[in-house]
Amino acid sequence: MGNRYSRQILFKPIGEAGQEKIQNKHILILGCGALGSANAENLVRAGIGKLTIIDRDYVELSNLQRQQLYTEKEVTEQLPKAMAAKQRLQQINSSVVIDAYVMDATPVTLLPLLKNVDILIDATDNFETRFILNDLAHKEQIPWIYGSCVGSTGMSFTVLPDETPCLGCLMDTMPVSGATCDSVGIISPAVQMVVAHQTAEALKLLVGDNNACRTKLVTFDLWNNHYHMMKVDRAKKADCPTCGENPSYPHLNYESRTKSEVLCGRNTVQIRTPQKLNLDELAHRLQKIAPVRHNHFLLSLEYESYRLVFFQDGRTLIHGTDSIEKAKTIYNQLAG
Amino acid sequence: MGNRYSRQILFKPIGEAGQEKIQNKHILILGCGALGSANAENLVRAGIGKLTIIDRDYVELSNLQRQQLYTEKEVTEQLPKAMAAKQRLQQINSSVVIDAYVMDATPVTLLPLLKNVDILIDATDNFETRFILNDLAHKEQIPWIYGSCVGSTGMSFTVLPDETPCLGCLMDTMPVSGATCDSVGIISPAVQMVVAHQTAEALKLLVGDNNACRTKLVTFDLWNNHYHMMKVDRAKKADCPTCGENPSYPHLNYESRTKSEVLCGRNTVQIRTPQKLNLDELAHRLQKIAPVRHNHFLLSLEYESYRLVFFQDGRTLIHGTDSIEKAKTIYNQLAG
Amino acid sequence: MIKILLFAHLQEKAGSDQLTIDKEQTTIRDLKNILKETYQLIELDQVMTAVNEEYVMDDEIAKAGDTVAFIPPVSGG
Amino acid sequence: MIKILLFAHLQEKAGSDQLTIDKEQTTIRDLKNILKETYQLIELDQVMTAVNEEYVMDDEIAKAGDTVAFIPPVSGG
Repeated sequence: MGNRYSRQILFKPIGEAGQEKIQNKHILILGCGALGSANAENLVRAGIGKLTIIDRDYVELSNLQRQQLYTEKEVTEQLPKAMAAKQRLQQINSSVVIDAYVMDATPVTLLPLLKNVDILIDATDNFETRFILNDLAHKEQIPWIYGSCVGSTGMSFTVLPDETPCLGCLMDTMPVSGATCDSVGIISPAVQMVVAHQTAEALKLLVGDNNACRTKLVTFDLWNNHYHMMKVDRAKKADCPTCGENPSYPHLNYESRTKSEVLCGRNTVQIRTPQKLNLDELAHRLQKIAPVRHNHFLLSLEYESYRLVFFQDGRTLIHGTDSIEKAKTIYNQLAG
Repeated sequence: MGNRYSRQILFKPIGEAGQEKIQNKHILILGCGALGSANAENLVRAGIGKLTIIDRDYVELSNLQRQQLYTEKEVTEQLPKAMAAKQRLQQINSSVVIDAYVMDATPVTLLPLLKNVDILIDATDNFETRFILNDLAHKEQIPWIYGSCVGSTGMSFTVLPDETPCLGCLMDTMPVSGATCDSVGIISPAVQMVVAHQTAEALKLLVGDNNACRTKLVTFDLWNNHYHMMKVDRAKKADCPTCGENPSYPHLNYESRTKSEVLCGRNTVQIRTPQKLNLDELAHRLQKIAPVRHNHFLLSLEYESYRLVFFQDGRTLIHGTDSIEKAKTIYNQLAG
Repeated sequence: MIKILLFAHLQEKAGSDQLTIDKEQTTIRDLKNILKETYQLIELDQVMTAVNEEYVMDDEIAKAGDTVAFIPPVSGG
Repeated sequence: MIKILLFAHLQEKAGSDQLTIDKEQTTIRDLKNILKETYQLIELDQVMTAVNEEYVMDDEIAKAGDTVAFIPPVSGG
């Protein structure tokens, strides 16, 4: 590819040797929303060897305001984000190997994908999944880069197993955060600011310049012109169940997780079945009830005041309710 | 477009009223390189009413590492950046009006485009053009947002005519900066960090929340984990020739500018003629000398060890030399 | 005087991104209790706290002249 | 002791992003001259200077305990 990476090679801390390392590394990004799509675009442009991307959702109109890889076309086609992202990423750089998964991230589904992964990037939108990531990263000894944003604010921290405190050290109890993008909104610069920090840290780790990694937790607010770096060395706990001396990885106990969940602030319930769905069969059955839209990855229809989206991997989103009971009733009426 | 901007409307400082303002405003972005393409994408996703983009260059392979809107296809097609950007931007948001210009930014070419422009965003790669922008912005009383980056560093400042110091107050003499992306390289997170600041400031100005604007000059270094905000109130000079009491706008005197120039660090000379080029006629003539590539906007060919790119607007780039004399000789041999 | 910085949604609740508390010294726990009462900042049970840009626990002490930042984890992505 | 922060390409030239100068007080102009001699930082003729995060001119003074940042404008985009 000739001089494709010339400006990156000119940057002294990377250089020819660093560029070769980048092209031989494998990063997994969990989530292809705002943080995920922008992180993926950066790494693919930088020439990462292999990228694994995972997302359970599909592209919606309200995503376009801040989710970089998607256009109106993917909204119309109701493409799953992981697939839409992969398409665009390969147009940007055809030499990167991209594995895309449309699925729910659980300890069980994630573990097999962590083989030979050099760095994990957090682009999830909830702390439940982040604590799973935190446990898995320490169990498998993989650095991971936390990032989150809401409104005009965001934060990031680089977690290096055996060196830094982990997410559990910093937040003893899992935050029940009321502040999600779906409740208080978000502007795209907050996304990019987090991503700039995450990609910079990823590049340092990729070229092996670990000493350059930021050891502080960074928080910012672009609307109020704040930028705050917090020293966290003292937060590391010797008895931490994730990164301490006798880890128990409490968030990997998948059995305790519910099979139905309300997606926070989205007026949506997700129902998960262990079996894959046969979308063709389902389409055949449901088109008698309501007009059905259908692509290779999902099937959607409007039913009463609800919208249902069935995914091949066994999940169904019921938009238009926060009630698990109501959602189950509708689900059983249609697919049960 | 229904709930397209719902997450931005949920953000309190914007809200329904702010969103309506955004959709009725006009921003001009000067440059469609790294800063320009990312700023443009943000504003188009945010639903800006009208966007004017200006760039004199075409998409090259070495751009893809950090210039957001472009893919391998536009490199192969040798599309001018302004045109390639417009194509992608309209796919992202078909309701934004986008005016794209493939041209050199000079006081003469810029002035007519500033009519009804609410904000100017600096995405140029040189201080010569920035000082022209600074003069024009003050003459026309338009806020402008300075941004620049190199390596893992960058800076930004929001210039409000009659309020803040201007670029000339901060830098008495035009910097002869040795540090360009072409000499010391650049990583994409440095770009995004500047863009995050520029877009956030643009959004504040768009919704009329000028009090929220950052009054400090921000500088950062992502690799070395620095972030610095500098108070600049005292830099404002009453006798500044741009923003002072008796402005003379020294950088608008176009006559003094050369018609040939070496593009800094790019091993390239640009020759500018006042007449437009007839590319069809030129193609006809030149194909006898060497194989010619030709699209609606430009024509390129290899000649000896040089590559020449002729633009419709009268400019020619001669890649492979830093010597104006050598470049003129070749130009005259072929097009003269 | 202890300077308080509020991040994310705490700002909206308190109506400002900066507060001052007129105290010679206090534990973080007591400081949080004062703010919970004065500004109904119940969210303070789930924040990270920095004194002069360094992570501290609830039983540590802030003194006059210190800057205390309360940083609620945000979850979006 | 005056603390010096160097940004962008000044770092590479000086071999560090932070320096200290053992002086009670000095004008910025003199400080630049010292650094130009010691570290060959000729670029200091074209930088913005901040003392304790505030823009200053060359004839202003930095004192022991101050932090002086030299910020060279970068041109890329």
